[in-house]
Amino acid sequence: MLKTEPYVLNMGPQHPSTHGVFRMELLLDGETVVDMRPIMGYLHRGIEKLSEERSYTQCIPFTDRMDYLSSMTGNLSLCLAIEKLAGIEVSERAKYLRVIMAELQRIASHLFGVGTFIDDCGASGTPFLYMLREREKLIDLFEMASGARLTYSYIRPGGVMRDVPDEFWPAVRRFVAEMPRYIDEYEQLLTGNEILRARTIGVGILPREQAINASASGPVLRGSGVKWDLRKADPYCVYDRFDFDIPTGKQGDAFDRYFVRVQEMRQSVRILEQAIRDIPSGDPLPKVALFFHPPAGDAYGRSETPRGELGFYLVSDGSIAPYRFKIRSPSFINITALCDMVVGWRIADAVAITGSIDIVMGEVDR
Amino acid sequence: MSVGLNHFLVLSAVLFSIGMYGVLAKRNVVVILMCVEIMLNAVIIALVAFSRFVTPTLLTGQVFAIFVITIAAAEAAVGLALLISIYRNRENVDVEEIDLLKM
Amino acid sequence: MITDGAAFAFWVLAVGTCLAALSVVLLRNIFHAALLLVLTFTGVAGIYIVLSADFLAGVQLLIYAGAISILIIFAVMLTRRPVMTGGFSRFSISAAIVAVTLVIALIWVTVGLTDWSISSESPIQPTTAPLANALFDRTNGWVLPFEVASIVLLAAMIGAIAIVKDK
Amino acid sequence: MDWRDFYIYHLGKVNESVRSWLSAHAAGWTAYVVPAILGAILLLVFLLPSQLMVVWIERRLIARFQIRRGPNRVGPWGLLQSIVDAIKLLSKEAIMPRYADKWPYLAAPVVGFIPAILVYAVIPFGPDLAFADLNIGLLYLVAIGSYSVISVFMAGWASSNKYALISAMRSVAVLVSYEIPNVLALVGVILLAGSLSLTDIVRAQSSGSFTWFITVQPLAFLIFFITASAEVNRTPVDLIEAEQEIVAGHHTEYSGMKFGLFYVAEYTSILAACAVMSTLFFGGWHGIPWLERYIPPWIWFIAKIYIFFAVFIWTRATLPRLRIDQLMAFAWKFLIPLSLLNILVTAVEVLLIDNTTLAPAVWMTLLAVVNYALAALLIVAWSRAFRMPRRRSADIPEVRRLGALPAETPSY
Repeated sequence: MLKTEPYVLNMGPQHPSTHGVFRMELLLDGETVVDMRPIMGYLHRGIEKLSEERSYTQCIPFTDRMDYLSSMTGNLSLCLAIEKLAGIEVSERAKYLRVIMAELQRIASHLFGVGTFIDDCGASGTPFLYMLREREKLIDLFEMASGARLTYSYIRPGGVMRDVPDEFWPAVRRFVAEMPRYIDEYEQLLTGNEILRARTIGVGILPREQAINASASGPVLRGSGVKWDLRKADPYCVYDRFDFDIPTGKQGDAFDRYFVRVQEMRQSVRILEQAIRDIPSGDPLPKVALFFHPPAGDAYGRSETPRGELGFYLVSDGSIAPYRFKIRSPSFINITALCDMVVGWRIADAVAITGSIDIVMGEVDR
Repeated sequence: MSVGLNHFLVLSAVLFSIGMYGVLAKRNVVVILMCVEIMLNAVIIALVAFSRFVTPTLLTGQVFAIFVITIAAAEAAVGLALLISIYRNRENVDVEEIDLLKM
Repeated sequence: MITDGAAFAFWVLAVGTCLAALSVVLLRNIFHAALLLVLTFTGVAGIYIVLSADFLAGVQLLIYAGAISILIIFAVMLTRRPVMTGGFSRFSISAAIVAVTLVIALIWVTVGLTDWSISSESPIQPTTAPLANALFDRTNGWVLPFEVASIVLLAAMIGAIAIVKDK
Repeated sequence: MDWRDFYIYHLGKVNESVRSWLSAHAAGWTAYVVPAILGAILLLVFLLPSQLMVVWIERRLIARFQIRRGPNRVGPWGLLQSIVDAIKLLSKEAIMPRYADKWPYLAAPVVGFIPAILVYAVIPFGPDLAFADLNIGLLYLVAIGSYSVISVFMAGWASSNKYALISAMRSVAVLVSYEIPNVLALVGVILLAGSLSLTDIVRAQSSGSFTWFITVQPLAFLIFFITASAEVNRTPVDLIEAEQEIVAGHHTEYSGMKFGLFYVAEYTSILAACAVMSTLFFGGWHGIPWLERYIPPWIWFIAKIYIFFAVFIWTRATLPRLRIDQLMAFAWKFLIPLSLLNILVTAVEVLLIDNTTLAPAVWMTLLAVVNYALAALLIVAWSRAFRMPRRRSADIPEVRRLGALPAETPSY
């Protein structure tokens, strides 16, 4: 090629396609990415340290503000860790409600993730807004349950905040019945689209070994062909009672990651159908006091969020607040693999690949 | 005041000389190529002017002009390809620096 | 001869074109020079229209302003800023003398010495079809040169690719 | 002056009438100047409201595609939204980057705007309703269109912004590549009509043996549609101002009315592209035969422009964007060979037309069937052979060799 001199392009923190305040420092040769450095921290709020000053229950709103696109699963992860640490029992109905909320949240988050990804591939917002249409229904459901539309704090140590109201059930049944048709609609619009396939198939390959070595999780890992899902590998709540598959990709390109997300939505609908059918009656409210003193020790609780394994490592010294509050956030770990995926591709691909990882900066920076 | 053949010939001569001066005096190969194009344009003006004033019904001058434009396009393509090739090897497009044959 | 409106157009275009061409030569910033080159080409196209060569004016705009100047701008882009200056060589003074001598000589020979036999016939106005006939006439057309020109273009294209291509 | 010349059906006769009246009753030069000014005013009467309407239509239509409402606050159905936006743009601060190359930076919007308007000079809105019926109309159109590259390049280079520079590089590469199939697609129409004048081309589409050229030039139309959308920056080929990649491309650094000029120029050239498409392939000012008596030709023509504009909006709302190398490969490996084949086929057909004894209707039907079948066959066959580039642009080790970012980040 021509003898050219690579130049540095700062993409972000203000850029139309970096999700939130993410900054990519790109070394470009013409339009080809030679080197790339992700620069994070523009949204750092010190959640880990803040949590060490608060009681366990008071930490839950922080998880809402980490992955603000899937607050429910954030709450769930932390509650699982706290329950493990303090040995709190959860009622059956609460477990089912948690599963229902987590799967609804997974659909909502994947809708948003896929939508923004298609946007990053250059579509002018139409698929994105189609997906927001369904996400809106989900947010209505969450509002019925928790009263909030984005930051739910619904799942509490030992149960859930309150039982869902009666009007929740017909609404969620209707949603579950309709959703497969909508997913078909998205696939009609996107999966067979030749331009989208040209833009994504083979682009940003994260090989299987590299994905494992980068400790990636969630659709990024499964897109690379690794059949690893905490709901199967380390079942929490009542996931072992449901019949569902783990979709995986073939080669780990951007298209596989997109496709895995779409298939996961279908599987979530399957889980929801079973959970709504099987949910027992009972009292889902927590049986523990608002402030409690777990025994000294440590615990690691984790769950499969839409972005991967969100884990909380809690160390207790027996006091009311955690001594150490460590977050393993999937967006942050997945994004460390970004450089290897992006090098050698064009600027446009760098944007699409970043979109296919589906990061939420609130979780990356915490 | 009416405009005749002489006006166009003077214009052609002036443009040609400007281009010529550029070719002789500039150091950057890109600028020299630009000046060559100006010279070619001057020549075409003369051709078309002759065609217009001496043989208005034959169009031979315009046919020639088309050929000149064709050659100019070819010249620009090859010239710039050469320039890029030189730039790739020498990182320089200064005629006083790339007089390799003298060495 | 040529109507007054066209004479006015000629003077405007001629002065503008010469100034633009002069700036191409004199400016040190070759990006500006390339832009003024486009202006020069456009002015020359206007001159063709004054000379009632409308097809040629279109071709001039398309080939020179649309293609060649773009190629030159491309070259400006590919040769980066450090070498982008359009300085003068050490021959600049002698070149100026040569150029001035040339313009005087050319004008003297063409305008002063030669007596052109100016035809009083009016020019062919829509030139497109007559030009095609002149080019492709079976008896005294220019079919062979035309084909040769196309081969030259092809050769230039292949040559340019071959020169620039990665080895 | 005959009052019937001012009948709204034939707007073009107004000009002719004024011209003949002036040349008879006033000084000689007025016959040139006054009709020209009148024509310019007519053109602006179409263009300026169209600008505002088109922006509104696009926003409303895109909103429909995206299950939104679109602008609906200012005026009835939000009709005045564009005017309010224009006022906002006018009142914005004009910012210039400190290291901008001053005069190219300031000149670029104007350089982009002038050719966009100039294109309309040759477009026939009705039988006598072209500002200038040049006999090299199509050549003029293509030649003027190529000036938009220069504007984009000036803006991109002069604003000393890396995104703008990338956009400038892209514009040169894309527009130069797409100009070729664009012009080649036109050649088929020129061969059939036997003229470069747009008025003649429209007339040829109603003369005995031809109907609208879309019936015999489907391939050329498709190619022209794609290349035209590349030249006027519409998704999926709007790489010059790809928002997700290079922010706003060449006009990233422009604000206020300087940006507004780019915006207006863009919509003007989109409308021009629509006008050219309806002129060349869809019969220009001709309408549905039994309605032509009641609806003036210029309304037909403007209606066609708006329909094509809606098609542009449709593609924009539906499709993702191609990558730059895919776009180039598409032009060079797909569009150019197909347009060359189209010229070949059309030339043979034109030769056959002169020597056929069949009735025109039969002959045209035959040609239409053959051309549609051939177009479908060619597109299918070629797309089988043609694969979008999906590989990395280079191997990682080779790319890595070019260097790495410095260890420390420069500054926050």
